[in-house]
Amino acid sequence: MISWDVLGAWLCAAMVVWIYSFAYRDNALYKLAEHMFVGTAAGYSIALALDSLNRVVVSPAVRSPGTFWTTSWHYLVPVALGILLFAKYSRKYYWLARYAVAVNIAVGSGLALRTVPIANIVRQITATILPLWGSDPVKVLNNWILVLITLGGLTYFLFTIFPRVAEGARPSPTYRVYRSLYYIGIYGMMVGFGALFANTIMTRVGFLISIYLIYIQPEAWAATVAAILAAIAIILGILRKR
Amino acid sequence: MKTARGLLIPVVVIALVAILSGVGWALRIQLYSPKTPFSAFLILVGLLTAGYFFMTEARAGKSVPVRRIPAFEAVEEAVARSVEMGRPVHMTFGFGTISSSMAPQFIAGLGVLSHVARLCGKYGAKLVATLGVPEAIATTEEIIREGYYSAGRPELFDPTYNVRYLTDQQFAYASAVQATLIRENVGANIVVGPFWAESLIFMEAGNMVNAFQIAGTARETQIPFFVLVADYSFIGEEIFAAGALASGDKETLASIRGQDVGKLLTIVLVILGVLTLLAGLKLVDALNWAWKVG
Amino acid sequence: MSEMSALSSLEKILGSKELLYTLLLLSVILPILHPLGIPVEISRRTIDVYEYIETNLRPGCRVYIEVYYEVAARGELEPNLIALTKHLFDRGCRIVYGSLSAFGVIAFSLFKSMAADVLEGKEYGRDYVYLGYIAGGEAATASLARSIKGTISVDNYGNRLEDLPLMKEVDKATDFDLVVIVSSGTDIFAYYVRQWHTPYGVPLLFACLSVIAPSIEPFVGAKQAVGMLVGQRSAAEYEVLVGRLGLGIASMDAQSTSHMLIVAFIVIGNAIYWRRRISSKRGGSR
Amino acid sequence: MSLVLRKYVPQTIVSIIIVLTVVFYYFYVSKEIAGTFTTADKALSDWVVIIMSFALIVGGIDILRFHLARIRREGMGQAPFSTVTIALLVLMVVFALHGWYLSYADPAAGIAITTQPQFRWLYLNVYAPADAAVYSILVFYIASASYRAFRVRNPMALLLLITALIVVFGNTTIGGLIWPGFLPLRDWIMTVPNTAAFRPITIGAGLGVIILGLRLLTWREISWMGRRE
Repeated sequence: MISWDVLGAWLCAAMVVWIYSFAYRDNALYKLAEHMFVGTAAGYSIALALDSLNRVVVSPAVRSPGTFWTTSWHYLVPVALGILLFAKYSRKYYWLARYAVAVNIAVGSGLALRTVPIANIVRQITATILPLWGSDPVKVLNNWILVLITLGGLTYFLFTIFPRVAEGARPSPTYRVYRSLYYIGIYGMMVGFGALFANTIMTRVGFLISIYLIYIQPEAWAATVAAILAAIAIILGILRKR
Repeated sequence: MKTARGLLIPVVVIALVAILSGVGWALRIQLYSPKTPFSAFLILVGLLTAGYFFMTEARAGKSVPVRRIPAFEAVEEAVARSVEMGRPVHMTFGFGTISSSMAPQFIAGLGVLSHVARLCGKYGAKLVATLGVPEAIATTEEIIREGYYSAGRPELFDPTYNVRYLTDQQFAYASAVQATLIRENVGANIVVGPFWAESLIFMEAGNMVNAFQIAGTARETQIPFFVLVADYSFIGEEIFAAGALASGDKETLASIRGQDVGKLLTIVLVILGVLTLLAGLKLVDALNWAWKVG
Repeated sequence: MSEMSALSSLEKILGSKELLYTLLLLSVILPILHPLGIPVEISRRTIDVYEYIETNLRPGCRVYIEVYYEVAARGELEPNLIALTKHLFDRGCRIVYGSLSAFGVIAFSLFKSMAADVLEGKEYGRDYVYLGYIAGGEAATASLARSIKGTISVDNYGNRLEDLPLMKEVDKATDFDLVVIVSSGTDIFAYYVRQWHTPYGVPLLFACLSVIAPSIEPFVGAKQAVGMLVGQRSAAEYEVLVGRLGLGIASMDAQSTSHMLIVAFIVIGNAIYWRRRISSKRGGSR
Repeated sequence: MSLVLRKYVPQTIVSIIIVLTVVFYYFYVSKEIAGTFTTADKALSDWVVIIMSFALIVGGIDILRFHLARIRREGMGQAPFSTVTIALLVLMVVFALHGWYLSYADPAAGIAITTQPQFRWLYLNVYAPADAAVYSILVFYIASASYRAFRVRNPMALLLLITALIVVFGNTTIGGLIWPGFLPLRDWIMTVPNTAAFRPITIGAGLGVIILGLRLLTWREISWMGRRE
């Protein structure tokens, strides 16, 4: 009667309700679900790690040793470096792990240095160079807003180079321009934040609907039982605190 | 004299690039990649040399004025308050790895951590740092140890309590962090680093225990949650400045000036581009120009 | 004075998260069970996608669909996938599904059980094929574009690809008339643009979560994709267009009620705040 | 000498790799060399994948140690829970290893590490629903956060509230019933001010990457090294 599939559906439903119960109050069942989650997640990452090791190194080396030893022998270097990571548990040889981390951070940083000047800087500049006049008033207004908010935001992020005004002195024109751009920047960014925040509500509600979909299954009774258990756990938790 | 020496390497590098490009162009050599805009390379070299120049200046003893960052100043208040209430301070910096483009934000988080750790040592607060990056466990331990030892409170340092590597899987990490916030009943919740959807989970869990919350990230989509929900927030790039300020290292702070040069350059290029459009010139084409011979 | 205490007790009730959370749960689930039937205005963007498929795909066309979303994103993306699949089958197309992620496999099996009516009468292997999880990220995308059979040898259910009639006809990117990417991550869209569209010129169609729409908008703007469907809103519109009303349209009602609930809380919260603020100013110090 | 091995050699490795990856991306010498470096690039990314895999395994051991320490320190209140974590962690790894073994011992069965039946059962019934649940718990949090966050305390908050309301009404079908103008207005906000607002942040994040690269190149960034000396 009770197969692994039914048990699985039960567990699946229970995990969701127990985790949701945290939104109301921390309780023992949430703690259980959380620890189960962390355990499987940690196991899952190790499995993913083994899987990529298998795919990149072990499988080519076993399945076609000829090509591996001629073209991909250098993969043994990162394997050796990876094993060095275990040196961090040693009091004396902890620094050996740095060799592996060094390769990692250098490749990451090097790869980022290639794409970032183009994607994050040149592309953004070219996208901001827009005509601020023309026959279409709506387009012109949009362009003004785009350029001003972008420049304003950049001004807001100036940390060490900016005009200052001496105590009691009249603010210079540069300072006035700086201040107004600064405020355009921060107000413009606030509009963006408000819009993004509100826009996210939609996706989050969508997620709740996805969860709801789990429960239109034959084993829906399992969810009910799990929910009742969670409610009991919450009430017990409150009673114990008092 | 010292400034002159600081200028030497930047000038040499720029001259080298200029001479190389000039000769290459004159001889019609395909010197640079035909796929990438040449301006990107120039901007990269320019910013690296500018940053290097400021760093040498700082080494020579020149200090840099920094704009007020309210959230940074609030960190001390947050730590002091939670000591008053007898509650621990919590800090987390995400699960973005150090081998990706999230590295700067992650390192900014570590910088803020060292500041928090020093303050915890000063006020005698218990610090709980949670993390989702296995490579950073040793670093985190070291930073917290340093914070407590430099303040003369080695007895507060207990690595299994202070440093908690939870897991690198996003939501398992998030679920464990929110539970930690509640169960430890933290008084201050400081969240700085690269964050994804888990940002709001941390903010709401912190709110459930009425913690004083300071948060910051440079990940565009998550900034709104921090700005709207936290008591104080670092908006975008402010975390880099805060990380540099917190590290207390003059040269690191000076390198932030290189970033400012980048922003000024962007402002100038945008204004120039818009103005030259008036004259019918297209700066965009110049910026997109790639080195192609023949 | 009694007004103030009434206000503060009201604030306390509203501020208690239990009430808000319970109401929120109800406001999402009830409209799905009993849709209100609020009319959906169909946006230009969705009509463009619909018309593209109507005009460019003839019976016998072959389409590749990337299924790349986790269970949590089902609510937004599965209705899109079902509506698109229905439209493509109605046009007489044949479909090869594949996933570049392990969770895509779960998503596909759930999709199959939810879209049983759409898949009814369609034969596995002849009308559609599911390749299953293909490991390797962007490198795998590039490899698939060159040759599917050179990348993997069996489908998700262990059948050899050579034995499937549909797979005899298709192997590389150019064999497909359209590629649909249904994804909850941003990188996947870039992979297909770089590895399928740029070198081979295959038309791409995107279906994404509404939160990530801004980040893939540039691809559509640059005409690297023929169009995009964004979240549940597009799914609802597309369901109306293909005439299979499903979860998409029901979710729009749930979206409306839950959003209105949140708006109501914001408005009442502000009203109480200002009422207290004004009366405390009048009454001097609090 | 020891300091050289402990500190300077790793830092030199960092500088050399960064310089090489950047230089061979922007410079172009000949077609052959460009081709070689494309292959080298691919190899280097694979190197990172391999090292990251080991880092994840080390991380797993750290989780094990952390929970063992908690059992020792916190006693019976925590012990059952930590035992669950440890047991599931070990089980997942054992199943994964079994799948790995089968993929070589019996390739015809088509079982690999992540498709081992018991492993998949745990993944599908514990990990996947928990992951989805934590992700979607955000719907509650975003509701209570909006209730608190959109309090009009100052003009800036008013601006925030107005944009948020426009987007909310534009997103939902009920907004269209109230006033059809919400949808175009929402689209305008999302394409014009929203794009502009996030552009400086994108540029700033990019500049942060460049300056971090500089600090790594000049050996000023040592936080990745773990223990200081």
